[in-house]
Amino acid sequence: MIAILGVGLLALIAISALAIVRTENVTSQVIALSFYGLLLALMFFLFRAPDVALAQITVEAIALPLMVMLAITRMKDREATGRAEQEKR
Amino acid sequence: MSYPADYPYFIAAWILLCGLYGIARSRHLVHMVISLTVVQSSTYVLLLAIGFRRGGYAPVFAGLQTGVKVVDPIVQALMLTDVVVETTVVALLLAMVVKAHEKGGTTSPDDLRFLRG
Amino acid sequence: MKRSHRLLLFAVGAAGMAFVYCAGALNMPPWGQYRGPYGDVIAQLAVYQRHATDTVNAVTYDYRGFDTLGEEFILFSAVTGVMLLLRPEPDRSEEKGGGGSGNPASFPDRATLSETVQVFTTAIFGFSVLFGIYMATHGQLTPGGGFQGGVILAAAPMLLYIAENTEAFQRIVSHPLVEFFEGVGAAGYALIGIAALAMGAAFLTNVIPLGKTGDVFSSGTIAAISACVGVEVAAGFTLIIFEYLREILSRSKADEE
Amino acid sequence: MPSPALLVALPLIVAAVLGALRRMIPRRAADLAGVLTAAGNLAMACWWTAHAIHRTQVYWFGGWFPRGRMALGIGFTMDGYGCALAALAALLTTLALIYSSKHFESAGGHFHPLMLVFLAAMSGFAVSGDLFNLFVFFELMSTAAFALCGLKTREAAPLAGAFNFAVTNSVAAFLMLTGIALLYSTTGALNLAQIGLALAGRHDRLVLAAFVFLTTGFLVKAAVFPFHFWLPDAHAVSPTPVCVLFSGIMVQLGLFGAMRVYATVFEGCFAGTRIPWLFVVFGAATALWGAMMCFAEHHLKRLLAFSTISHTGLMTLAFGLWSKAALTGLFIYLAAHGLVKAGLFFCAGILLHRFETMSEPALFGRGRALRWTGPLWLLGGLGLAAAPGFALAVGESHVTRVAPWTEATFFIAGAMTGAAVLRVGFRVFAGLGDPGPEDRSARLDEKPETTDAGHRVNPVLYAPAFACIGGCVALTFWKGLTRVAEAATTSFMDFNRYAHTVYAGATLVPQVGGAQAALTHGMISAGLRALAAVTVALWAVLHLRMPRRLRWPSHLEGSMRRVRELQSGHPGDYVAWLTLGCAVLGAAAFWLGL
Repeated sequence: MIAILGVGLLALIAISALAIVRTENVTSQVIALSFYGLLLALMFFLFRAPDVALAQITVEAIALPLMVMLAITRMKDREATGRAEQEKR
Repeated sequence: MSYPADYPYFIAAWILLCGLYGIARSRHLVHMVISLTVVQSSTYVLLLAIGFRRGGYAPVFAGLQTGVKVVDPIVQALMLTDVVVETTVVALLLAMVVKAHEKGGTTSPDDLRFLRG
Repeated sequence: MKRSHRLLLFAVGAAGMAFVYCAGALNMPPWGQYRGPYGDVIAQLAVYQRHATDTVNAVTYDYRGFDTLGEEFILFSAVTGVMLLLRPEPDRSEEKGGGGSGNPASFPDRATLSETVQVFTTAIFGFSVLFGIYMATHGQLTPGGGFQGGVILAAAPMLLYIAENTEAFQRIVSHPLVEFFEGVGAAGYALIGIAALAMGAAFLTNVIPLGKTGDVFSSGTIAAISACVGVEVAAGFTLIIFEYLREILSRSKADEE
Repeated sequence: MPSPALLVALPLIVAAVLGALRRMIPRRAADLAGVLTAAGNLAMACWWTAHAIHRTQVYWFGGWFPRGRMALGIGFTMDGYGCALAALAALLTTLALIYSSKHFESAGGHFHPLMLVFLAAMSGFAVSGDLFNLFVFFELMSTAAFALCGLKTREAAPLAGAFNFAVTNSVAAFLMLTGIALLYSTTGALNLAQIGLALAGRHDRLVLAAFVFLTTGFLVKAAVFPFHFWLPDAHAVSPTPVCVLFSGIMVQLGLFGAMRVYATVFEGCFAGTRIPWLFVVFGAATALWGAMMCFAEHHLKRLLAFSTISHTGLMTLAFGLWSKAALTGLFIYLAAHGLVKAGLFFCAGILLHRFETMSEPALFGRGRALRWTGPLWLLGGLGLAAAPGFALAVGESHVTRVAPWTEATFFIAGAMTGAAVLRVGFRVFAGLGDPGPEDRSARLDEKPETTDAGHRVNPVLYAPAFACIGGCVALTFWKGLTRVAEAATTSFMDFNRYAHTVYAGATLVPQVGGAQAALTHGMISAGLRALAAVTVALWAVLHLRMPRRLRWPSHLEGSMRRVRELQSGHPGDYVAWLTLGCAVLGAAAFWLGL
């Protein structure tokens, strides 16, 4: 059972790793990354590493996407302000 | 020993190369940072695969007899360190990206080459 | 270098790397048959020597606690680095001072969330704070520990932000004490190590009674270190989030005025 | 007896306290705390060096002594080589903090904590005896370095430089971790001595693969060709005190990591193969490449950065020879180079403070106003050329004594880098010849890093430069130098002694007589090299007064656009080069090893 699940999960992980790097749009990449983090956490549970799985869920499914999204928002925000200020002039 | 049975080792290599490929082809700095986390995640898979033992229990002895067969706790401790390292590096890199975008007005590594020659 | 050249270069390199790795991996012990000895010795010893049931945390916070000290300071220096990189620059604020900052287009008017959502998120906020504290203090017994608990604690204020309780969110995350606690958590870890040194033992030796296996206050320094790490991680991540959000927050505030 | 743990714990605690009380602590107090802590570290490291060259010791954290052969916890192995490097790191940090104490922008109080964390990481890295612990300190060093590199956030270039630095070095760290995992899979150990014993001379593809990944990781930090691209970018944009630490010790610590792992883990496996030759070849290529690029550069910090690459290449070459004399020479060379390079960077910092530019043509003739900086800079240039009277020449003569055929590489690298620095000296401080060609990277606009730039130069800025250059000269005339270096090398190279230290707690180091005899030959070649450096520099400066046929040095200086285009400033390129380098290293290792 664990062997079959493991094969499936690892195959899925391998595919999504490639999918992440091939995604050009950053926002969809973040979603893919979050999904990938969950897959990894699931694999950690399956392979008897609950501690790491918890750390992985908190980090790669919550903290990382949050940071990336905040960074993107901040950059977009600044671009928008920059444009607005230019228009004003 | 042989390819099909040891597939997790090779998955780790695949993920490593995927991440590096992502960095090499990247056109967006945030994309590059995310690719770097993919590179890092290959080490999780590799470490976990190394410490795994078929039929072993998780190394938590709350409700387990001492002396039962468990998987390796060491690699898991190493992975914990690894996870922290990953987040911190990403936080730092993203701060650089945000600031570089602020000052240079671009998120493309091709346009941010002030240091040529 | 042109992109195609770079990818070609990379392809050659990647092929070589894959070859080296695969050649090596074929000599590795077969998967699923970890053969020790480090992990097995530790798994046998940890419960007796350290009265900790979660051996992973016994390794993280005790046997290899010095690694974790380094790891905490990696976090510390990254947080310091983020604050340094994103520090507000005096001249910039002058530049835009009179120019009516903010752009309505970047901040679409959001419909106020229903009260149900607000009450609900507040409840979850309380729950996640409790859960984070629980996790940070029970690391020696069950999966979890200072790091995991700390991240959950740091994520809790975000719920307030999502629930549009920006005022409360800002009051929490921008408090100067957050920065203070970040340093204190990091220093606390090292000071626990120094305490042992002062008592004549090696750095980071356990000097607190071990207690009963399975109890919250068991396993000596593991619990104390885990708590320090929890404080540091919670404060550190809060600072990172705040630094990213600071500009957006200040601008939306200016918009309201 | 100071506990070895304090080498790491003391700066970390002070850093955390400074960080926690950032808003309350006045600038003066932060400066004082930083300098005192670094000086305290220096005292401890010197104490340990003095003892470790007689008797190496092990220190187990948490009191986890090994059970039989099984190392339970993490150990520091206090040996001469490592302790001396920790002392060098502490010395340079102390000087850098003194330099930055008065004028330097402190970035809202974040500068001091980061510098102290950086120092702690370097100290820990130098003496750690645990493979994973080495990785942790590698990362700690990197994280602090990334942040310090991006300190000047007013323009985009520093951020681009810091980003390139961070991406390449993070990839290096993960490759290193892959190597650690491969070793762990088969030995089940993380202590270096235990891994070495467990491998017991085993020589197969797994060991080779682990070697390749680990070495790649370390060599990226050591900026060996073709892993070096990040280094000039990081140096060009870093603030001066940070450059001092990068060039003076951090890069060399990367090489030291590779050496430590080779000496403990792989030496037994690869004894009798030609694998050390990899380091000779990579090192020689790096030395020559760095020297060539150094001469072509006109941005002062970038020029010095390329000379660091060149000199670290020479050290890598010496390491590859793997003999006691060569490693003794390497020890001396490393210390002397660290001092000279630090002194030169301090001088560059003074120029930046005074004139707010780092471009050679823009500085032309303006340095005449600075009475002391000029002579110091020229002395530093002679030092880089390993002229007689500088300890670099002593170190080098130890290496060439066992391998005379390396003389040519040392000669070219030393003469070219020395000539480049002297050329700048002649133009900037004496106004000789013409301003020299303009190039793109020299136009890189540097905003001043000091708070009152352009004003008079305070003694606080001079003192560290004097101390460094003077220290290097003093080192030459110190009688004990060779003896200390030989004792440190003896315990460093002997794995059995290392393992005995780890398991028995301490080992005495046999004291050997110094080998001073053959040094006269070295002094002759050193004199010739210094002469060559001065000649080439004058030639380049005065090339317009030469007959047309004899103007070739100016070609070296000006026209290498194609080659310099490789230094593209694109992190993707750098990672592609890194992969290729790893593959080449792997192919060569498999070819030589199997």
